[in-house]
Amino acid sequence: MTISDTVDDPARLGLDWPATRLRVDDLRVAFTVDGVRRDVVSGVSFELAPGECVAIVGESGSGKSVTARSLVGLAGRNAIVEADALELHHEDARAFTPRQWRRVRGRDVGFILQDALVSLDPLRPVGAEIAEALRLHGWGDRSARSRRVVELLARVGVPFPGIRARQRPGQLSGGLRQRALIASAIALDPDIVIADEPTTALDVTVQAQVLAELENMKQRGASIILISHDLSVVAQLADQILVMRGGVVLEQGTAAEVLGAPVHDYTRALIAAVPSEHTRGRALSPTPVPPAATVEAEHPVHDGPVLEANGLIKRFVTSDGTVTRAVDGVSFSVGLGETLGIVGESGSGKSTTAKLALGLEKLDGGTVRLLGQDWSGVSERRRRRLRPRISVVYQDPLSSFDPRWNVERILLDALRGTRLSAVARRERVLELLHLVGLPVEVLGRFPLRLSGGQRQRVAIARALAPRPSLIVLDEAVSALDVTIQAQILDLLVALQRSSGVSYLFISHDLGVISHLSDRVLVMKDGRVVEEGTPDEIFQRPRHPYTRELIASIPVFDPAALGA
Amino acid sequence: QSSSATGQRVEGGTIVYAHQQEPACVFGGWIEQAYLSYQVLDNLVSLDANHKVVPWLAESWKASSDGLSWTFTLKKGVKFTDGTPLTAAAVAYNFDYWLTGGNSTAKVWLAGYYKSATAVDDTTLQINLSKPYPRLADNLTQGYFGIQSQHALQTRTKEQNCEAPIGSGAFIVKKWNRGQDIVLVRNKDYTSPPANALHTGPAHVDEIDWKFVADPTTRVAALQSGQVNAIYDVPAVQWKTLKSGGFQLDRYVTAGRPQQISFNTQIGPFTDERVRQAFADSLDRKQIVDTIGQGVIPYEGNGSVSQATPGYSTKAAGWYGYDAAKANALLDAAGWTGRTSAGVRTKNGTPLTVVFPYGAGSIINSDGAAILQGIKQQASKVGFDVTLVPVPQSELFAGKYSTPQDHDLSVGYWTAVTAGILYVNWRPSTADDPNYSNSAFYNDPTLEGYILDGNSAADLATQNADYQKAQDYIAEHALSIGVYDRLSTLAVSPSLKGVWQEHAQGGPTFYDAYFVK
Amino acid sequence: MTGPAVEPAPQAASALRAARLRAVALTIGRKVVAAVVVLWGAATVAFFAQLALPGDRATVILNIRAGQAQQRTAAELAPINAEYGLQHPVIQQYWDYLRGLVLGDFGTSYQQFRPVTAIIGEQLGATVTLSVTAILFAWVLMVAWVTLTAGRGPRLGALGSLVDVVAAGLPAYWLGIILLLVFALGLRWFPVIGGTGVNGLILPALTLAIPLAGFMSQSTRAEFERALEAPFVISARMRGMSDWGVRLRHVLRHASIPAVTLSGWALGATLSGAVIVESIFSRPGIGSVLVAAVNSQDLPVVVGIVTLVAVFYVVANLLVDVAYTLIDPRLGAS
Amino acid sequence: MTAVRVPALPAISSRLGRLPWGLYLAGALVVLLAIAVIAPQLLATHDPVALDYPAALRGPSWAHWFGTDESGRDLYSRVVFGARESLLIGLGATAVGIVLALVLGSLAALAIRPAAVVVDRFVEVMFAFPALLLALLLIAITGPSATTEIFAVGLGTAPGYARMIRGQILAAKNSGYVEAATALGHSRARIVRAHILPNALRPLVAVFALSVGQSIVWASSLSFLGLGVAPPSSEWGALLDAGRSYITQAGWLVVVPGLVIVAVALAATTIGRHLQSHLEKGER
Ligand SMILES: Nc1ncnc2c1ncn2[C@@H]1O[C@H](COP(=O)(O)OP(=O)(O)OP(=O)(O)O)[C@@H](O)[C@H]1O
Ligand SMILES: Nc1ncnc2c1ncn2[C@@H]1O[C@H](COP(=O)(O)OP(=O)(O)OP(=O)(O)O)[C@@H](O)[C@H]1O
Ligand SMILES: [Mg+2]
Ligand SMILES: [Mg+2]
Repeated sequence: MTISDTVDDPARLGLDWPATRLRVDDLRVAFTVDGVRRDVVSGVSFELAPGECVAIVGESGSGKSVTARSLVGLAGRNAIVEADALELHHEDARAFTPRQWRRVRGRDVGFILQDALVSLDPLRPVGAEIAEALRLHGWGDRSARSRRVVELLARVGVPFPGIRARQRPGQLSGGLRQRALIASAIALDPDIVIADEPTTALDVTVQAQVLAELENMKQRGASIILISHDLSVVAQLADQILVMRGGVVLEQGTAAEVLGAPVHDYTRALIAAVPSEHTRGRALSPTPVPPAATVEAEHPVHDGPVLEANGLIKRFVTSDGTVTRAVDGVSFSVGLGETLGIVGESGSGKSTTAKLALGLEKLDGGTVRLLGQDWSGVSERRRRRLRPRISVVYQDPLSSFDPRWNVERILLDALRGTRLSAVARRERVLELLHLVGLPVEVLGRFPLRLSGGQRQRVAIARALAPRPSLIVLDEAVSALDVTIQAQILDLLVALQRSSGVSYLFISHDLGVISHLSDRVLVMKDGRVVEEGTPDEIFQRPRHPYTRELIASIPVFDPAALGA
Repeated sequence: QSSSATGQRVEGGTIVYAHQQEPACVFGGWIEQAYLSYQVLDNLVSLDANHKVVPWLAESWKASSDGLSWTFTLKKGVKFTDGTPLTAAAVAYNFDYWLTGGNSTAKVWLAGYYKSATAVDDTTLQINLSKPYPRLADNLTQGYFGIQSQHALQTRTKEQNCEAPIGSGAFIVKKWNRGQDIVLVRNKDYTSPPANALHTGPAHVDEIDWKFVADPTTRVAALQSGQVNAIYDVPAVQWKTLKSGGFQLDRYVTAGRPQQISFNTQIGPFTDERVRQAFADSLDRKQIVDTIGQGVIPYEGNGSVSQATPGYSTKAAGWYGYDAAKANALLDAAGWTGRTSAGVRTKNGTPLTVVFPYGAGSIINSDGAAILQGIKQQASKVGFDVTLVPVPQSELFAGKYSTPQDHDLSVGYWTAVTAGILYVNWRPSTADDPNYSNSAFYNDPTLEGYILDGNSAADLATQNADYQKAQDYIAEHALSIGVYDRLSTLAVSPSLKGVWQEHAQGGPTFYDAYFVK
Repeated sequence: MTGPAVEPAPQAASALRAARLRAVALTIGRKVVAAVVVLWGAATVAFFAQLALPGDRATVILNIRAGQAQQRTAAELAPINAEYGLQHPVIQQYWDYLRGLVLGDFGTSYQQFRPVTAIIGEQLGATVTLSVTAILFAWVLMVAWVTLTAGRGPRLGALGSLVDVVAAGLPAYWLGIILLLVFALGLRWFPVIGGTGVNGLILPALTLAIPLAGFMSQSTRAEFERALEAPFVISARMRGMSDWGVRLRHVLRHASIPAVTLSGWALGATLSGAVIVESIFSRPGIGSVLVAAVNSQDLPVVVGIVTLVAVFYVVANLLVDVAYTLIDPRLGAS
Repeated sequence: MTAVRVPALPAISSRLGRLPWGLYLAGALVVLLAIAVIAPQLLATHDPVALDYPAALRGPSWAHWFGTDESGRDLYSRVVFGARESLLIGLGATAVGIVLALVLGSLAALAIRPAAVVVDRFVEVMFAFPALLLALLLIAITGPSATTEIFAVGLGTAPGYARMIRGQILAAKNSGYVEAATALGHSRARIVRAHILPNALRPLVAVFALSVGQSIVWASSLSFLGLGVAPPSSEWGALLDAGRSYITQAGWLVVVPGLVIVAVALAATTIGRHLQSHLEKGER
């Protein structure tokens, strides 16, 4: 088999190629950890044709990455990979020597790793990383390689590629980094490209660009294996979809079949769980939310908005003396029982705004009033009295728990401010657990031993403990699998209904925001560029940035696909 | 190099010599300095193997009949290495220089007797004394009395005179690499060797590389590997090995005060003579010294002068042997009848604990420390609780453990050529004229009388008799007891001949040394 | 293909560079000021430490010169007091001392009658050579050992880290004696008395280097193993890079960062380790001068050396900080 | 100021933790040491100070497991009896070092600004003196003794630990759980007490174990330089120093105490490492 090095080889268009580039039959992967064998993947079979995209979707830990890495012989040192067939260009890859694998990697198969932001060596210029792929396979001489690097960067849509090639990942934005990584994966025009979660952790606008680039490669005849937990991403590109869970393929078929007429319950749940403006007011998860007990928030007599922020300004001085205006004149108010969503790209000042609202960061300008009382202008000692009225839930609950404390202690600690007796506190803890749908057994467990969804539930329980009027949720569901996210979102909705608590809900995910919010704030570069109801924002965006944002949302309307 | 050398002399060459301690200056009051300055400076007189004073820079000398003035006649034509001539006036200047702070040890020997030095003519020097001092010439053989160029002393900086004093000696200081070595080069114009030297004219070798190697094992290994030609202070354990390896081994028992234990006779349990005697009786000093010293370090029973000292009293040396029963009886009689659970004797509830500081690493080397541990152990058998306190040199110099209040026992040596050391160590301490070297704090006119008689006795026999009386007195009253003699030892590789230990202090003499093929 | 989106324009590159330079200059400037403060503190500590020393200093000086431990009369002490200005109040002595330091005058040795700067200057070369050689050896040993054993499966890895721990725990003086015993006394590969020659440098340098290498490998190994699992390393493998390529080209650089930081500390450690090693191998150097000076209370020398080592240490750490920013540009700005 | 750069707590490679036999060996040694400290006579075969001149400088044998020294004393028994002093110095020095470091480190991290800066600078100044030099300085002042040695080694190691503790506290101070506690309205004092200190100081258990081994090595270095405990004490460093003169004739006098020191340091490190990785992995 010969592979040409030139970009525009007509053979690349696929016509001269055999119908399958990759054939996998009953792939099984197991790991031995401390001498114990654990099966992680079994029964994965598919074929990959030129210009075709096979997508693997599934929740975290379902074995997507392991499957993908097994295809290039890098499942891990402790992995046992077996398959009835594993054919790369009709060669039996099961018998490959390490040397043969090295020849295949990068040349025949390009791999775009998960964790895009850390997949480039932070100490080297990105150009060197891309050139390395060429050098390893003996492509051209030094100067030819550097020309090629620039060419590749340009091809993946990196502006000013000559300059970018000399910069280190740390000097590039997430989108540029992701594209540089793609450039290094396709440097030798491999005809198979495996992209493992290529858009996770990217802003929606950047995600749109990356997907477009993948689409572009597909057009040129590359075969793509796309891995994602995000159905809306998959829906854009995939010809075939494998739905995985617990290491097995639950459902497999063309994109239209799987998305439009899902057979398996899990697939249906997965599809239903994707939040969007269309799902407002509807439960995302099939799991019933526990009956919300009548837990009223303790509202002091106050008619106005729960939280009012006026002209908030926050500046940071960096080590080289430059000043970042992280928040620059932001005003908003959150009414009783209302959900205010804040959306915006990374670095737009959302978290800083949340901290200002919480009184955890000193203001450089503006005022915050909580329940009509001065909140930002008073001493921390004075604030402490009001603190039970406002709570917070973070994206990463784990780091917000003291690692030495078990769930019971964490929750009891949150009740310290209240004047409850020990017995009452204990009852309240049980009640909180019930509220967030956790079994009593978790009380004795440490956060490290809880699943992501459970942790987030504990964090919500803690936030609810002092019966707050307002909960600030900063990316509270961003790290969760879509099905778990659905459960949490449902829980939040139910809690609000039963207790009337207000939410200040921060997310970069427009779908989540539009699903949950009563009103939406769009932030960019520390400013509010647009404010309105979800309908106004999503149907009739006025600001160009908002429009770009909306346009970037992957279209995922299961209804449109049939069913 | 093989030891079966033909013995044929080779002219020139560099002797690499490994010494133990590095002094701060070449000339000074410390024996380590004396060893060095002995190579560079000439004295007026030298001591020969039979302990007889022989000419060096002085051709002859004579004391007046009243003993109060000494006349030295100097060699003619001797030049210092800076080119200035050796004159009586220059020597006289040296005497005054020593007494006014130039050399504290020289001062200790002369102070009280010395009055003035005058040049009668260029080669005739007259020393005037306030009291007769018959052993003056003997004492002048020590390295502290090396004669330096007056011109150099007067015109050069302190630093220069410290680092490279100008004398008329066989070698000249070329370079001092601090922490490493001193390089001495041959004085090509040397004309003034002592009468007991083996040849005349300049030294045979070109240079001496006088290295400082503190660790004894390293010194021995360096000698064995041929990296050095001679080493100082051979550890007792290595003695036999080197001997069988064909190396020349020299041992010089330093005259003067041996390593002796002095009792604090002013405060504490040892004010009672019986307790002192009991301590002496409780020890089998000979066994300890012979074992640790591997037969190389000599046991010394005499508590005031070493066996190499003229006028040594064997009677005093044998005064105490090992007799535990007697020791117990003496302690019982002295009222130390109680016992603690650990077996320490008590009197009126006070345990018989005695504090014994020693200059670790300086005055007492590791062999010495092992010996002191043996003493502690043996004394404990009769109920003494000896607390050994190793004291670093810095604390000693700062005057720690120098008063009767802070210790019960002390140990130390003092090299000398005569039993006149008794005067240094036992002269009573008075308010006007304190004697900090009286480590027993024993101020007794009887003892002082014996010593003063000896110091001024005209003939040797009388003097020795007087000094022996003093030694016996010290032994009888158990003011101090001997332990072992301080040694100066040398090991020389077979390819180097003619190295000898000078007889005043036992330092190596390289003037006659030569290499053989 | 989507057009170039909202990326920063390239002119930002030069502006960024300038900003970065400014940031680095600012950081270094701040560090220099901090270093000066630290040095002043160190000098002060050293000065007041000598005040706490036991005994009358003039007595000590006289006794050192005489080689005898005695008490001295006031008349004997007076000239010494005058010579060293000991009759002045402490604050004036302190002031004189500080002024001297700034002017490069560390005083005069009690014993040698020579300026302390001369004494130190003479010995410094040997010690610095030893320290630097030791650190170089340590690096070579560490890099070789870690690259060979890290991330090579449980058995080799366990052996690797066991050796690290053992090496790090070896007392330098003991190691030195054993090395001397085996290689100089036994096999006679090296001279017994080191001196300043190249041949005499190897054993002393190894004595300091082996524990240091063990110590550095511990953190390097952890970092190495972490880096081996890092996504960017996996992506290099995905490009077809071999294991050695990955180790040498990517991982080593990341793994060496903690060791670089340790090198500044290591300079201090080897300088003080020299105290021991120089005594074992009979090498000249400030270590042996220091021990001798501590033993004889030659305070100007003690204080001079201690202060000097502090200076070295502070300067070395300053350099390490700079090197650090060079190896890991991420730390420069931001 | 840049982040803490203290070598005192190099992150561990978890491998050692997976070596239970190593841990068992270390544990066994610790038990033996404990016996040697509490009741040395149970382990010793001879009186450690009894002189037996005829038996001087004998090599290891059935009668004298580790051989005898120049006075015929049984080296094995001397090593056993020396454990108490050696370990007390190691533990004492560690305790002194860590307590000092705790005070300095917490002040530097938690005190109000001017005070914290002063303490911080002070720690930097201390840190500029390599540990051994700091120890030498102290010994020069007070003269050698076991107590001095404890304080000298403690003082020498304190600045490093102080920096580490400061870093730990700062890290805890900036952690999510402290922010969460603040958001819950807990008082500063309570946050320091309930969150910052316990979390920041948790690794100290491991550091303590690691440091004991190091301190024993340090202390023995001082004894070796003749600036620590001196014979007849059978503190291990002193034993080693005393045996040095006999190295060519009686190598065991140097090799054995050295091996003992290394073994103890290794055991302490192994246990420290294990504790550390255990703590890093989290509870249960
Ligand atoms: N080297 C390894 N050793 C042991 N177990 C492993 C190893 N690598 C992965 N696993 C396990 O295999 C399972 C599947 O992991 P995989 O990374 O494929 O999940 P994933 O579907 O990609 O999840 P995510 O969406 O979180 O990336 C997980 O339970 C994981 O813990
Ligand atoms: N403590 C700080 N010091 C300096 N700059 C800061 C600090 N915190 C935030 N910033 C800067 O302020 C800006 C806004 O940050 P913020 O964390 O509020 O953004 P965000 O919208 O939450 O982003 P993301 O979606 O990535 O979480 C960023 O440029 C950030 O670098
Ligand atoms: Mg994955
Ligand atoms: Mg944020």
